[in-house]
Amino acid sequence: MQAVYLSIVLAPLLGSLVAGFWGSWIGRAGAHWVTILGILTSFLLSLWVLEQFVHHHEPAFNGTLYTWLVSGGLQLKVGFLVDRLTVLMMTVVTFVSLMVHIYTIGYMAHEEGYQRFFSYIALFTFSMLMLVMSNNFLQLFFGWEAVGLVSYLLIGFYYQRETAIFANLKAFLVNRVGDMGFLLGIAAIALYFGTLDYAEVFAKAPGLVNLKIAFMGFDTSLMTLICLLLFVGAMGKSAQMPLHVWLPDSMEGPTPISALIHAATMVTAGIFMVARMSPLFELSDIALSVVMIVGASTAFFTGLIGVVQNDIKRVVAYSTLSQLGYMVAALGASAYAASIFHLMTHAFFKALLFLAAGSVIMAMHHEQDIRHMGGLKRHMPLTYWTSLMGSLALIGFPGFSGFFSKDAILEAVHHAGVAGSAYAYILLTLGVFVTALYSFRVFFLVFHGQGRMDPHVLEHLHESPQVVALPLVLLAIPSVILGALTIRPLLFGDWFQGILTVAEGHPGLHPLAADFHGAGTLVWHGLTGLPFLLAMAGLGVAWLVYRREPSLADEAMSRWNVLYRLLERKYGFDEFNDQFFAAGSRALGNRLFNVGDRLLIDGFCVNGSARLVASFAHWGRQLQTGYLHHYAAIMVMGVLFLATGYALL
Amino acid sequence: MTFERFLFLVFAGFLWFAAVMVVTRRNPVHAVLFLILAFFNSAALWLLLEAEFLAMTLVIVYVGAVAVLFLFVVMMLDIEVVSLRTRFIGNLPTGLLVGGVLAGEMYFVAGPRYFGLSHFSLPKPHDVGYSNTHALGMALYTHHLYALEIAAVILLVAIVAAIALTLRKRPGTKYLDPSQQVRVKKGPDRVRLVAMPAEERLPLK
Amino acid sequence: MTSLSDYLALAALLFATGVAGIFINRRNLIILLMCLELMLLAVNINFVAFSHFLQDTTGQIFVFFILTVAAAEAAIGLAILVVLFRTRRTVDVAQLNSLRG
Amino acid sequence: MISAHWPLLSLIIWLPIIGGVLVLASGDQDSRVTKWLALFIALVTFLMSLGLWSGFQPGTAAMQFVERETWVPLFGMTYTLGVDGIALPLILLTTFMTPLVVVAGWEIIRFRPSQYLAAFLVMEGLMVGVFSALDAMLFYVFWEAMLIPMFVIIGIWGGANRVYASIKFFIYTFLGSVLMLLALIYLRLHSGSFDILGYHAVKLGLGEQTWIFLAFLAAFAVKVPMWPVHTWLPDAHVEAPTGGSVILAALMLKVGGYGFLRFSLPITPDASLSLDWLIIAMSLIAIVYIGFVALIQEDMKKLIAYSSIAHMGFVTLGFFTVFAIVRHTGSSNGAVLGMEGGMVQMISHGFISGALFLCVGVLYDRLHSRQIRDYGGIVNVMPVFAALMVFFAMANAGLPGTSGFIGEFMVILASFQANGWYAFLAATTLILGAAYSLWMVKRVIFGAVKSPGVAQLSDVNTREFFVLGVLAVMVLLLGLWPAPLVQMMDSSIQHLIQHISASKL
Amino acid sequence: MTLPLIPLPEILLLATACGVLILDLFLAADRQRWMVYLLAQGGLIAAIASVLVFSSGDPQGLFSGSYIRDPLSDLSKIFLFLTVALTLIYGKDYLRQRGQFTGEYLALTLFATLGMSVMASAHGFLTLYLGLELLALSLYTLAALDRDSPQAAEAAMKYFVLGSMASGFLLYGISLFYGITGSVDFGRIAEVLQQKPGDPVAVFALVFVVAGIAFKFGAVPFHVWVPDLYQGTPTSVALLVGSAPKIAALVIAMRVFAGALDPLSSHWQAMLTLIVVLSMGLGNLVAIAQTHIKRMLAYSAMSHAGFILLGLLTSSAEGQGAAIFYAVTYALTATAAFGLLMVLSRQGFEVENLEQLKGLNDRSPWYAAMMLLVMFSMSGVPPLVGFYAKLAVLQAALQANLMGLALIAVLFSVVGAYYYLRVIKLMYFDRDEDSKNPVPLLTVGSDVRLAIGFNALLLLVLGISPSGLLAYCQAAVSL
Repeated sequence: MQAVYLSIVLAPLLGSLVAGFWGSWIGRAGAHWVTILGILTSFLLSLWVLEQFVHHHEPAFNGTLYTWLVSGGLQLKVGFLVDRLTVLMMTVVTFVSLMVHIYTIGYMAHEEGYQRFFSYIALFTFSMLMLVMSNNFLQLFFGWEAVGLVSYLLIGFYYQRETAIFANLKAFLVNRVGDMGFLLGIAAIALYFGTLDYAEVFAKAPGLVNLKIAFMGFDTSLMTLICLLLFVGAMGKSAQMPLHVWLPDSMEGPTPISALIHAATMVTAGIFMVARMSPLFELSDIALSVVMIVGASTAFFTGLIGVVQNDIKRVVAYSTLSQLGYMVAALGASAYAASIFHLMTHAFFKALLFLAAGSVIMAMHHEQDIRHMGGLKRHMPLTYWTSLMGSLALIGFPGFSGFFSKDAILEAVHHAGVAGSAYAYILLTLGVFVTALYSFRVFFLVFHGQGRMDPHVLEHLHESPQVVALPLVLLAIPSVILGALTIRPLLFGDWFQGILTVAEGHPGLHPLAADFHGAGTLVWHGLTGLPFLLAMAGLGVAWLVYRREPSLADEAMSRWNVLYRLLERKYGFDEFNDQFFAAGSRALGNRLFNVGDRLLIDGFCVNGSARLVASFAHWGRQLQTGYLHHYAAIMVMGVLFLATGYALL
Repeated sequence: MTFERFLFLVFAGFLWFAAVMVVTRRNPVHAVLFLILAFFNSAALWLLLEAEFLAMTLVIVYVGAVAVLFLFVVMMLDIEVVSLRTRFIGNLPTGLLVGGVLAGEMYFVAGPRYFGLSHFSLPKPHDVGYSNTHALGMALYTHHLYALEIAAVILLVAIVAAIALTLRKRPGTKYLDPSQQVRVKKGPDRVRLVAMPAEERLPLK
Repeated sequence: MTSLSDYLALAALLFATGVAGIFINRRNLIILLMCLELMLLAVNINFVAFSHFLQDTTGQIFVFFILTVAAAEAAIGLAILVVLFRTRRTVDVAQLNSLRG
Repeated sequence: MISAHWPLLSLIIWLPIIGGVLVLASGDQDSRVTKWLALFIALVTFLMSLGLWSGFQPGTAAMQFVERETWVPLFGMTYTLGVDGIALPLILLTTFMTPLVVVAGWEIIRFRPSQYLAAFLVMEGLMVGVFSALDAMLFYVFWEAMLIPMFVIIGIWGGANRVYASIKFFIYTFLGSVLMLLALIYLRLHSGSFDILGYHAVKLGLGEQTWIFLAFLAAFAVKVPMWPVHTWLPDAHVEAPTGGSVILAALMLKVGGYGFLRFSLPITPDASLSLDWLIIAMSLIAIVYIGFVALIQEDMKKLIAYSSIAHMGFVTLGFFTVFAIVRHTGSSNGAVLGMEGGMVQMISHGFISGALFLCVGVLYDRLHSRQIRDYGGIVNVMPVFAALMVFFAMANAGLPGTSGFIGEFMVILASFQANGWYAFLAATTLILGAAYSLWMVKRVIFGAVKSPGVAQLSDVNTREFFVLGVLAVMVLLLGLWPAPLVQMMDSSIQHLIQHISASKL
Repeated sequence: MTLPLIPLPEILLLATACGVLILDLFLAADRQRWMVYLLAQGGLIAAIASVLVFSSGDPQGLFSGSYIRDPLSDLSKIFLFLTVALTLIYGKDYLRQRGQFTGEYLALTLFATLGMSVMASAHGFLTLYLGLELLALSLYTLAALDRDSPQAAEAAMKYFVLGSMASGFLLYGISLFYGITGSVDFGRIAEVLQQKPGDPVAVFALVFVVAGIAFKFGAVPFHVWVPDLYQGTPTSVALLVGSAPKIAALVIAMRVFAGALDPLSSHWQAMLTLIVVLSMGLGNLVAIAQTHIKRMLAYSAMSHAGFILLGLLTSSAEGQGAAIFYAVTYALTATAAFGLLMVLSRQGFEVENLEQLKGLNDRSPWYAAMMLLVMFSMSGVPPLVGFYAKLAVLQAALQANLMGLALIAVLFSVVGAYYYLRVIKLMYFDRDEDSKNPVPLLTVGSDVRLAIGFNALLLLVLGISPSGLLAYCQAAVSL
């Protein structure tokens, strides 16, 4: 099996290297063929592995490729851990990636840097696979940073755009804040566990549960510390408040990567990581509580921002933030499976939404402002229908895949016992309304009503080409049906048996399991549930305000001006970061440089001592007056001094 | 107070007086003359110390040669005394202070505290037949032969130096060289009379 | 009785006078050279006095050589003085400061 | 096959020095001959150093390839050379970088190429000498002699303010080293000879150790350079020619770190123990403070220079957390991790900072400016170069998979074992390092073409691509598989830690 | 061997000097001067040879003990003569250009050498004084020999007055020592003083002796003559004053302090400590402010004198060996420095201001490289010999527990490095923009170039392998 796993990982890398280094030689077609071939290989092999796991009960693979480093008793290795969680992720990643590859052929058809783009996304796939297939923290961190790198490169793909290269820097730096916590978490693990291997760490974890340590002046439990530090990393990568600010800006990248990286896969790495670390997180209620509160807050508040955004991609981006918040909240509720489940469904429908948005953007000649769109239903039926399916999945319309996962999350949070679960439940539930509101706001503004675009664009409106349409269709299918198909094994079956741990005291998904009687029943129940009502309300409000009475929007805007402004400014996170962190760092740097280095060290100490020496020198020079009698006086004084000081006293 | 003591005080007093005058005179000629006085007094003191040979040498060499050399140079250089009459008083206090301190310290050490009679009793006077010159000569040409040789070299250096520094052949100076006069031969060396017109005739315009 | 210390004290006074003369005197280099002679004279008195009181001729021998050297020194000093006067037309100590710093 | 009986170390030291003199003598009439000669010498030296590697026994901490000749018996000075796992990587780094520097200056240096190349070759020999000397005075002679070529390199081929920089560089380092000289002499008087290994064994009181430690600190801290004696470095770098910067950053700073391992720690373990807070504080300040300072630099070289200081802060942090780790965890495992981390950081920094300076050099050769504001949108006209520079900037920011990550990672892991604060402050480099590296990349590489000057730039030529490419491969190779490097030094580091754990009192 | 031939070096020198004087009388024109020049050089070489021939380990006294030949005198004489020989080589073309390459110059140089030689072998205050004066008088004259130069005359006058004053001090001290010991012989003085430990008169007398000897070193505060003399006299004379006499002065200092006045060692150590600190401090500091290169070298000479005296004041065999090594190598270094200045001075044009060295590397890289070596050697950077000199002294100082002094010494040598570097900076880093068409360099013979190269490279060779000379110096003082 090792060879298979290795092939899964290396095939995209190979494609990436070929497209990257020999891109101009193999040409545009060559580049997309070679990378798609690589991804396809990965995908097919992943499917095969999945099949092995599903039907042949293939045991989990945990093996070492090579020893990276041995130092100070710490064995750092590169290796694979392939279990059912991994294989699920592998399949999702390679599938979405494959779709995006295909879609890109159409989307990027007229862009510069075609080969470069394919090389990047293939490299991304490689990195993501390394991340999910890792069997130790070090390699996890490798993949973690590598996907960050590719994300950086892809956000800044349009490097001539000032906003793009600002956004990629911002994304990288905000991620680095998370990474710092992550790295410290790894350091803590290395110190107290003496190893970075998952299996060994998990095995040792229960023994250390009561260990209290002092860290930076705080007395804390080791597990809480480790989990919180690791979660800081997850907050960065999965864009949880307050480290979420990079994700909306990352929409500066081409739409396919927004779908792949900033919606479906990379941003879920944090979710994956926490789920993978469930044996650790389960040992700290405080950590779980924090996770849940952060997730719920993100889910609700970022969703609200989405309501006032006008850029089609940004709306989807805020929706991604919000959905990531759902997943994180589920983690906090120990509903790891629900979280992963939502991760999976979300990957499909969010990728679908992004790709559909991309399709719209292509048709609109790279216009992204929804206020300039409208009535696209006529011109782009396929996009319209797939978008509708994606939106319904997103708002959790019963029957669509999103419904199952979101419902499970809400229920799990509802039953969760850790502190803050009530708060989380309220926010998440309200979030359902918000989700529906912004989703259908965009939907109506884009596809319905009068076209608000300029006539020139209107003339050329047409449905996207087939390479673009194909992925939309292929993604729409799982968006609709996958939830119903997989809910039983994933949530209530034994798929994650032994992988996702839930501690004794934590309800997790157990209360739901008791009520679970199949997907159909669930849908039926869903239709009467509060979330559905809220979703419908949201949909209705959207219809009312944006379809029926557009004037209401302006009225609401003026009535709740304060709120609107707050949302418009995204709660001021960006301003705060700019003013405090960015400008503050520069000011601090300037101060340290000018006052510390230049004035004190160089000016005062270095040049000051030089000046002191020089002034002594000039003073000493004055002694040599040129007058013989002064010279004689100096000599006599010398004798007198010696005589007085040494001979007589 | 013995007569010897009296003589000491007289000579010492004059010696110091002369020294002070040397230092303070504005006119260098006066200063040289006081220097000669100082040498004489010093020679007299040395006689009291039974250093007859040196006393004589001092008079002959110093008064006879060195002081005269000074005088000669003073005269030769013809320095304007008046122009040098400035900036004296201002330096006097410093000079007196430093000189006084120096003298005081030297007296403190070289005075009666360590070199009084209790430490160095008066030596017995020499016999009548004792010749200071003989004694010095014996020492000089035996033990101190090497020093004598070096002293000779020093004098040679002084000669060379004085000549090298002061002997100048001014390019404009005209002087006769008898050896060349003698060597003049018939022919080109001799004066020839050349006939030439007394006045050159200027062309008239 | 004239003790050794009397002679030594006289020499000290003379020496100090000579030394003080060197830097009191800012007018005339010739007098400066004479001050040097006074210093040497003082040293000579020391030697002669010691020689007498120690009953040892070495001191006198030393004086003999000092006299010789001092004579040579005076000759050279005066020669330098002449050179100096020729090039600068002055023997004023206070004007002898073109080299300084 | 190189025989084991050859005086290999001597050859590696003296071949470049004598070769340098030959290059100097070859003059500037035909600079092609000069250059090829210099390159040939540098390559041969590198090949010989590979022989050193192949013959090296990694399993032992003992000195290998030892050569011992009498030199100045009166002073107890001997010509003793030898390498262990600490010195060998640094020697290899030196011999590896020098040919690259020679190639990098190939067409750039038109002014007196023979003197330029000779200075570098001599420098190489002297540096290998520093790393392999086992006699303190021999070490000192090499150490000080290094100043001469470097001084000349900065002073002759440097920029506008080169004189100030070169003199500052010289005086700073000279001041540090003369204090060390006193310490070395003092030790000789106690141990009877200048043998460094003898120094390690000599017993010293705490007071003596403290003074000696401080004297060593003065020398090594300046070279590393540690805050607050770092300000010569940015000046020197800004003014030095590209090759000079590369040698300075990639190699010369390392002698400071090496000095700590060879002298400070083993000779004065108790003083190191009692003063480790000082070094740690200085290191952490270097990491954080300098990180902020680097952020606002307008001059690319200055920025990289400051980043060098911050990165070297990890080296000293790794070396001196050992005591705190042992105290805190009761085991020397973490100490080994930290110290090896410091070593790895030195090697990695050699590649990365060298590469970054070469990158700046590539730009400088074209536009004759190092100011960030004069650039922008380089990627539009120099895509290959841009890719390389982004790669090195990422490595500088400590991206996993590049060599820049390993050292920082190991040191952070180790310092966590000493104190959470250490690790926290050290880990800020993840943010700061990325901030200054990538902000520079943003302003220089990305964006629209900023000026007509930039628009005319041509991409790297084969020579430049080769040099940068080789370094990129090394950075990547080391990043992906550092185990051989660590294994090379492991025994020596273990031995060192064992040695310093024992009190000398 | 027969005893009377022991002072053969002195005899040869004197004979040569007289021969030069006589031969010079019969020379018709300046272009025949090479004959006396060769004679002088021959005399020096013969003197070196004679030293080597008669050298042996045991000390030998002569002339009632006023003359001594021991390894120290042999060593110092060899280097004295060697330095003077180099001086003559360097000065030849320089002086000839200025019309000062006369027989008197050669004769007086030889007399000065004789004086130093006498000092080196002096074993009593009388011989010491005479040797000192022979040297001093010759140097006064040489300094003034450029009779048309007002500066030279001024410098010579200052040198003369201050020098005479210093010998007055020295003599006063000697007279007191004579008074309390009844002898002027070093050995006898030491014996008597041993009986009177801490005699206040002796200590007082010591002050004057220290002043007189420190003057010869040009150590602060008896340094005042040095800068003016270096600046005012022709470079050839400055070279003669600045190099060899340091060795001679050290030898007499060793014989007086470590020999005759050894019972007073704690006292002269204390005094020398002050002098050492002042010399290093003032010399190094004030040198920084100089723009005139010879003045700068003068101040640097003070700082080196400080180092030499530091070696001496350790009053250990190591320290004395270090001091003599320092003095010898410094003499060689200074010779090279001044030699280069002479070679670099152009026709009718002295290298005076530091600025004139600008861009030397462009004009003549070879000389620039030689100057570089000299400057780095002076600043004590390995692998040049100046480093070992400092190392030896510092080592001795630490051995004698003089940590504070050693610290001061190294700190001031860092300060000192600055002005040496400035010279290198001017030569290498600066371009000579002013002179578009520079005056051609002085045309010097290949012998001069060869000698300069030999001299400067010797600094490097001794720097790489100082062992032999060090051992020689150490052996010379260990007896």
